[in-house]
Amino acid sequence: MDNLILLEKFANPELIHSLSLGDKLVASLNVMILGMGVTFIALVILWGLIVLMCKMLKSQEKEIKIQQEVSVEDSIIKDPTIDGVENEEELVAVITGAIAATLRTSTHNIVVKNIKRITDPTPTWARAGRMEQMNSKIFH
Amino acid sequence: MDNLILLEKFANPELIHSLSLGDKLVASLNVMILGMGVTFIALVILWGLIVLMCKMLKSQEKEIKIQQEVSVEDSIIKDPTIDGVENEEELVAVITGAIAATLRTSTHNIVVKNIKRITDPTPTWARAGRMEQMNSKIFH
Amino acid sequence: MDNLILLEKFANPELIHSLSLGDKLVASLNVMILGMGVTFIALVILWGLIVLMCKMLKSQEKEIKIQQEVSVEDSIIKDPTIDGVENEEELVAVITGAIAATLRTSTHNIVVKNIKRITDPTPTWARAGRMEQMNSKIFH
Amino acid sequence: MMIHTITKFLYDTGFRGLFEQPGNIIMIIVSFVLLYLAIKKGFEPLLLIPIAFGMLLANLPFADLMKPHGGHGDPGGLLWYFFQGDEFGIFPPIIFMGVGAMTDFGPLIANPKALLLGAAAQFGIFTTFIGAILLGFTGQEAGSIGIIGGADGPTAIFLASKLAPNLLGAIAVAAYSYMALVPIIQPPIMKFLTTKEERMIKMDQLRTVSKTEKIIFPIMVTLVVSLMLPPAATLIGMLMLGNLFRESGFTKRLSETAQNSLINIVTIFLGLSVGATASAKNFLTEETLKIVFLGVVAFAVGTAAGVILAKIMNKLSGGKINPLIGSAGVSAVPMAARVSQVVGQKENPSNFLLMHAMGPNVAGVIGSAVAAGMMLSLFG
Amino acid sequence: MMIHTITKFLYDTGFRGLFEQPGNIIMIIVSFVLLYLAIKKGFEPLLLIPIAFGMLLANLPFADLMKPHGGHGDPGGLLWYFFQGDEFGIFPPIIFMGVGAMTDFGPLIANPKALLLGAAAQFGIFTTFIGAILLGFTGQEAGSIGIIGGADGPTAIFLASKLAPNLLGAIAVAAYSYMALVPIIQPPIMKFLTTKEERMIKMDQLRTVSKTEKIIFPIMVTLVVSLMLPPAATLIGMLMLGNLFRESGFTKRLSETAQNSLINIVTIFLGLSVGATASAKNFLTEETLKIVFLGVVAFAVGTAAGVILAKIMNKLSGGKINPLIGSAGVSAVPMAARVSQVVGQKENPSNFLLMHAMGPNVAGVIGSAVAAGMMLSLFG
Amino acid sequence: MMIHTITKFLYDTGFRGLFEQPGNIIMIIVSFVLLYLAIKKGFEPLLLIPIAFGMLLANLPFADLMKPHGGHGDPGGLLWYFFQGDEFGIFPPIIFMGVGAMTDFGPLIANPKALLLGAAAQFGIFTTFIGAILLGFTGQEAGSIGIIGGADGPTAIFLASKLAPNLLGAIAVAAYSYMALVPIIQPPIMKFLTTKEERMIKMDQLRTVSKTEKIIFPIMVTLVVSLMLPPAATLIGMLMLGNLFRESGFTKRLSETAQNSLINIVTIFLGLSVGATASAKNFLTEETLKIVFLGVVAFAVGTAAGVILAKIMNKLSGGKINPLIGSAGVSAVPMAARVSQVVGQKENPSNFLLMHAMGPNVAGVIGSAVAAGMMLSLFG
Ligand code: NA
Ligand code: NA
Ligand code: NA
Repeated sequence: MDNLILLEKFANPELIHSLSLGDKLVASLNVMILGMGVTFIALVILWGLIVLMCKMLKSQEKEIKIQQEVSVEDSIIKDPTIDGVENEEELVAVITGAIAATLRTSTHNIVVKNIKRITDPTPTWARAGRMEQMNSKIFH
Repeated sequence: MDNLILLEKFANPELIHSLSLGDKLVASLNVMILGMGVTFIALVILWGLIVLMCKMLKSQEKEIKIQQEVSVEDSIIKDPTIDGVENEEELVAVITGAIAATLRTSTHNIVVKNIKRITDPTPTWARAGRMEQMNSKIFH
Repeated sequence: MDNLILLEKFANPELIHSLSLGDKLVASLNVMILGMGVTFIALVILWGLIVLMCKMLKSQEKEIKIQQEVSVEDSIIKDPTIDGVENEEELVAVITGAIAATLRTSTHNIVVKNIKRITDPTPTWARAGRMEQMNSKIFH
Repeated sequence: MMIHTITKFLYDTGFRGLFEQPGNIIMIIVSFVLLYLAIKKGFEPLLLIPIAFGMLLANLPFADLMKPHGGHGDPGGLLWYFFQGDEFGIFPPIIFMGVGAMTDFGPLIANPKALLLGAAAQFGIFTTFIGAILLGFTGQEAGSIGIIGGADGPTAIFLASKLAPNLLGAIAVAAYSYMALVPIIQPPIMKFLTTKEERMIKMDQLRTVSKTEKIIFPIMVTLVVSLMLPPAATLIGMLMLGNLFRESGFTKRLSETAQNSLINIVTIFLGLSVGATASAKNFLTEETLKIVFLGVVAFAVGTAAGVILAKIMNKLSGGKINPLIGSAGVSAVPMAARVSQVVGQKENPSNFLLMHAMGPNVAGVIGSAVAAGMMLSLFG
Repeated sequence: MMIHTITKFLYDTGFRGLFEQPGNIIMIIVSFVLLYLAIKKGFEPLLLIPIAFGMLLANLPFADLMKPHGGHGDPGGLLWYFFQGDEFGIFPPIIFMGVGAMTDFGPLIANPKALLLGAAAQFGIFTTFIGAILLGFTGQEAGSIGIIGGADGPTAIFLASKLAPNLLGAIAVAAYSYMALVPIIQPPIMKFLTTKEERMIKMDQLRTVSKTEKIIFPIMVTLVVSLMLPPAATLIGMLMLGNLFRESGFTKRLSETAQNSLINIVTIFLGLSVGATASAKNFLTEETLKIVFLGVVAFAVGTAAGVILAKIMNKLSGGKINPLIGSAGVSAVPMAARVSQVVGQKENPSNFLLMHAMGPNVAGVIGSAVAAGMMLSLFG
Repeated sequence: MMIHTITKFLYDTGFRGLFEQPGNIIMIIVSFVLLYLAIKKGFEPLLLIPIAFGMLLANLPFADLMKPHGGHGDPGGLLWYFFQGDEFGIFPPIIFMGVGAMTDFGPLIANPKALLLGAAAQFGIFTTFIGAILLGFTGQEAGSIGIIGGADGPTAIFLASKLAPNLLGAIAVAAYSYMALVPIIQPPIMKFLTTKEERMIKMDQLRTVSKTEKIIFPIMVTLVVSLMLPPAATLIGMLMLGNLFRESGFTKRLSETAQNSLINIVTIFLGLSVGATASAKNFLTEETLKIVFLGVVAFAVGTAAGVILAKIMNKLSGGKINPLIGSAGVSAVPMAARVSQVVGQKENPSNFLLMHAMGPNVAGVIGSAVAAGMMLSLFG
């Protein structure tokens, strides 16, 4: 029997019981070879692409790094929320350190996850509003 | 063509292509005038109502304030969960201050959001149960 | 009228209005007796089962306790996440104590709910990865 | 010409709708009153704010937020989609799961006699049922109205959506309003039925309950109640599943989701859509007035029945049970239990009844789910 | 023989699909460009990442993620199910509820004149509408395209799903892209239309707004806007419900869920499914180019109209209003307000316009919901 | 007369149902055993508690929790509504999105050779497939049973709902039970196939992976796998979308919702409804016993295949790869990787294989999604 016709019968729950045990075994082996083949090919292609990606990024790395830093700085100026994220992590680091010191344990073991800036629940402009009031005290 | 009939044709995706460019322009301008008109009228009405609300509240303000305070006190007695909210905020304020002092930064920048009373996850009575045990130590 | 037929008519929103007030009252009383009866029987059975459960557990208690401790220890060895939960609670207890001391309030009133181990957001292996780096410094 | 367009526009505004259907004006005012009660008086605001807002939105003329889905290309109103979760009986059991995850059945396991009080307080449900029949309601409607006395919002909504959808709005509003009024309705009844000596009784400290008992309990209740009364399986099963998430020790993340984001999401959708069923046609009727009247009867009778059984149990136990804990059997967790505490403490400031009242209180939740199952079994 | 099977397998891969429908390749590249803009340039990533990923998934040949539900036993594609939330108009109002829970209307209540600026900025919507008509779009399509100028993603998606589902993908992409470009589009227009003296105007401190005002405001807005324009009730109602959750003081848990887990869940489903409507057939058309062009016009005209009205108001008020706050009326909360702040501070480093610009900014949200209601009323 | 009513009531209780369908009693006992395993033994409790509880609820006689929706006025059972999310293939991809948001593919990107091991371990799937065919299952059923060896609950449920809904309950129970048994099933096989020297091999520190690589990776995998195997697009796409939310740096709130409230909600609904498919008729069959047997074969063969390929790779690389990491390719993240760590550390206490095993471990997730796509392509 032709392989395709066999697989077609095999894939039909009504017809599969008409196949002999030998036919079923042949079809099953087909499925296994095809299945393992496709799985290996797919993952090998991914392997190749990861290696390629790694090499391409490495060659451009220094250049990109500089660009990134510049663009991050730009966006910090444009969008305070980005630096918010950065600063929040710094803040957490500081607080983690403080509590860890109290407890005399390593900072690797605790994270003060939820000490947040006021900006987080309220929109950014709320913080800015408060900054305004604070700054106006300084300037006037 | 009568405006209403024109707008009706204009609003029908099957018929709109039968209109001349002039008719389309007239209809569009109609839409714009109507649209901007309604938008302005709606928001002007809101403006008026806000002003009205502000004035009415101001005239009643002192009276209401006193009433509010009384009713809040009542409900505190009746319902401990309400004061729970109040106290939680106070507690957060205290803790914020403490951590801020450690870090020598302004309390405006950090919020200890998640230091919670035990009451929060468990129903209120759980807290009361614990209070019972504590108090019974005092009374007996 | 037979009770079952009466209740059947009573339960039919089309036919109920054909019943006399007396019939309705009889049917209602039936519903009440049946309803309160079933409610009491159900809750009395639960009462009995709770008492039974309590007695059975008490008789096996010591035996089970020993078994439990052993099996917990086993699973600690097999699955670090379980001890993670235990330790996290310990850690929280320690931190609660520390903050409470600062604030001079009872530890019954505050819970530092969200001081978490690094393990919590990232899968366990991430922590292990970090441990690996730390330990490798020790061993090499 | 432009004038025609403007006239047509004015014709399409909701103001004309208000003139043509003045009932909507009254419904909007009712929604404002409910918002006032919820926000200023603290009446069960978590439910009454969404219910009142749904009522407001559904009664805005021509806004069509309850328009049924008309098939592909003809979508329904937003609140109609939310309402499907009520109509299909999906939302109330999910809320029950969250309630289960928030509930500690420990005080009930420590003192299982409290189950009797949780049963007795359901007497209000069936008394009210008779009252509703006598006032001309059908069996289906009377059953749904009676459940108001069960003092469990989700149970009342679950039953009303199945048996009397036309009364859903009025029943939900009555159920949550009276739950908010528990501290006002109950104390006079409790004082009237008890002596000063009874109110001063101090009860023994409850035993501690082991983790194993707390884990077996929800499974046992699900099995027993569902076998006795299959229609109660959905509500009881989900309540106990939530509790199992809470007690198992391994499913903290499911328990937290059940009692936070999931119950909140469902509360918003349920509240809005239940409120939206209160159209002028459904709500501004004599029936609503009757429901309001019957609801307070239900609460009062339930309270009294609980206190009276507690008095009897006190006699039989030789003075060890404070009858004030009987009123907590109506459920309304944890308010009714707090009322027992407050009334008891007034007589004797060193008396702490709260934990003892929590037993009947959570038993009342099981009791009213059983009663609801009974109504479904008879009238479903 | 095995070779036949392999040939058949290769025949079924998506690679053949890409050869047969090269439009899909272009769409996949478009999705990559959007991902790049979202991740590298920070263009509204919360929405554009799901939109772009939905676009990617829906354009993978033979993956059939937008296959309609074919009844029992023939399930549809995942993104098709998510899309029902857009088609039925369920998701955008839920997002609006979350936005309402995040928004403080205080600055608007303190300075209600700002409502005029929020109205003026909607001029961009109607100008663009005329432009779209002249470019050959139908009224339904032109209305949906115009709303891009309202600078509210959910409003644009809500309207496009109802009036012009075929343009949904392009409109959503344009709306969110231009919102991300607000800091680039607006400043030159603002500088061109104002003098240095105007930009240096310092505004008076805003009065504090009481809790009562903040509670009454959302109820009032819902009532007034919905009565004037019933089709706006769904969006405005849900926006204001979210705000009431925020301000009531009793519904913190509902407010937090509305602005966290619920809005996040809906954002994922909405973004994915809106992106998935951008098939090659719908997206790679002349219409999309026209929409991209009209979108920038809409933003520019809206900005200009806001600034010009603010200039007039400044004149009338005797120099007390900085015209830079007018541009914030397009909404794009809170970016447009921040742009006012930044441009103002460049002239005068001690000038803090942000809170003043928040008034027109949140008024712009109401304004564009009203304009959307108008479009629905005329073309729905 | 009252006696008739009581008789009728007793006739309606579930007890009669248990007598008439004693299979339900066995199913209830099975659910208790699963609850015991989940709670006392810690067998994947997050999934097995909902599954077992769903099984309990669905087998309560006359409770009808799986009754299909009968149209307006005839609502279905609660669990039937939840089941629609499985039947339409909505829930498993959402869980995959959450898994993606929790997964760090860094160790795989640092050592992409691990992909081979993730592929090899899928050998168990196809061996089991042949076994199932020989035991008389259809191709659809055999494919679904095989996927148990993929050690990914959501993948197994996704495939079984599409190809063999009648076996869904048994497959889900087997998949999660064996995942819980990984620490017991794998070590003897690993020790049998490796020498002491091999087990003691220390591997080089992995390089650090840049943020850019982590962002490109999910997009690349989605594109490549979906083009090769379109039916895998839904699972792989959602897995990688979740991962992109995690890595993009801008979508922290979407990532957190995907891995917390959203995945928890879906886990509850999915678990309950999958368990509810295990009716006595579906579950108490010879097929279930065969599935239980085939499942353990699948795990064992997959483990062995991974270890053997790792041994070969070790030979080819000149002794740099510890073969113990091969077993992690079956996925069961992160348990299988931890098993590699534990077995390795027993030979050499200073050996830390965990990070090295995470590569094959997450590769195994991709591998079994590919295998599932293959089954859908052949039998869908
Ligand atoms: Na009750
Ligand atoms: Na706007
Ligand atoms: Na796998």
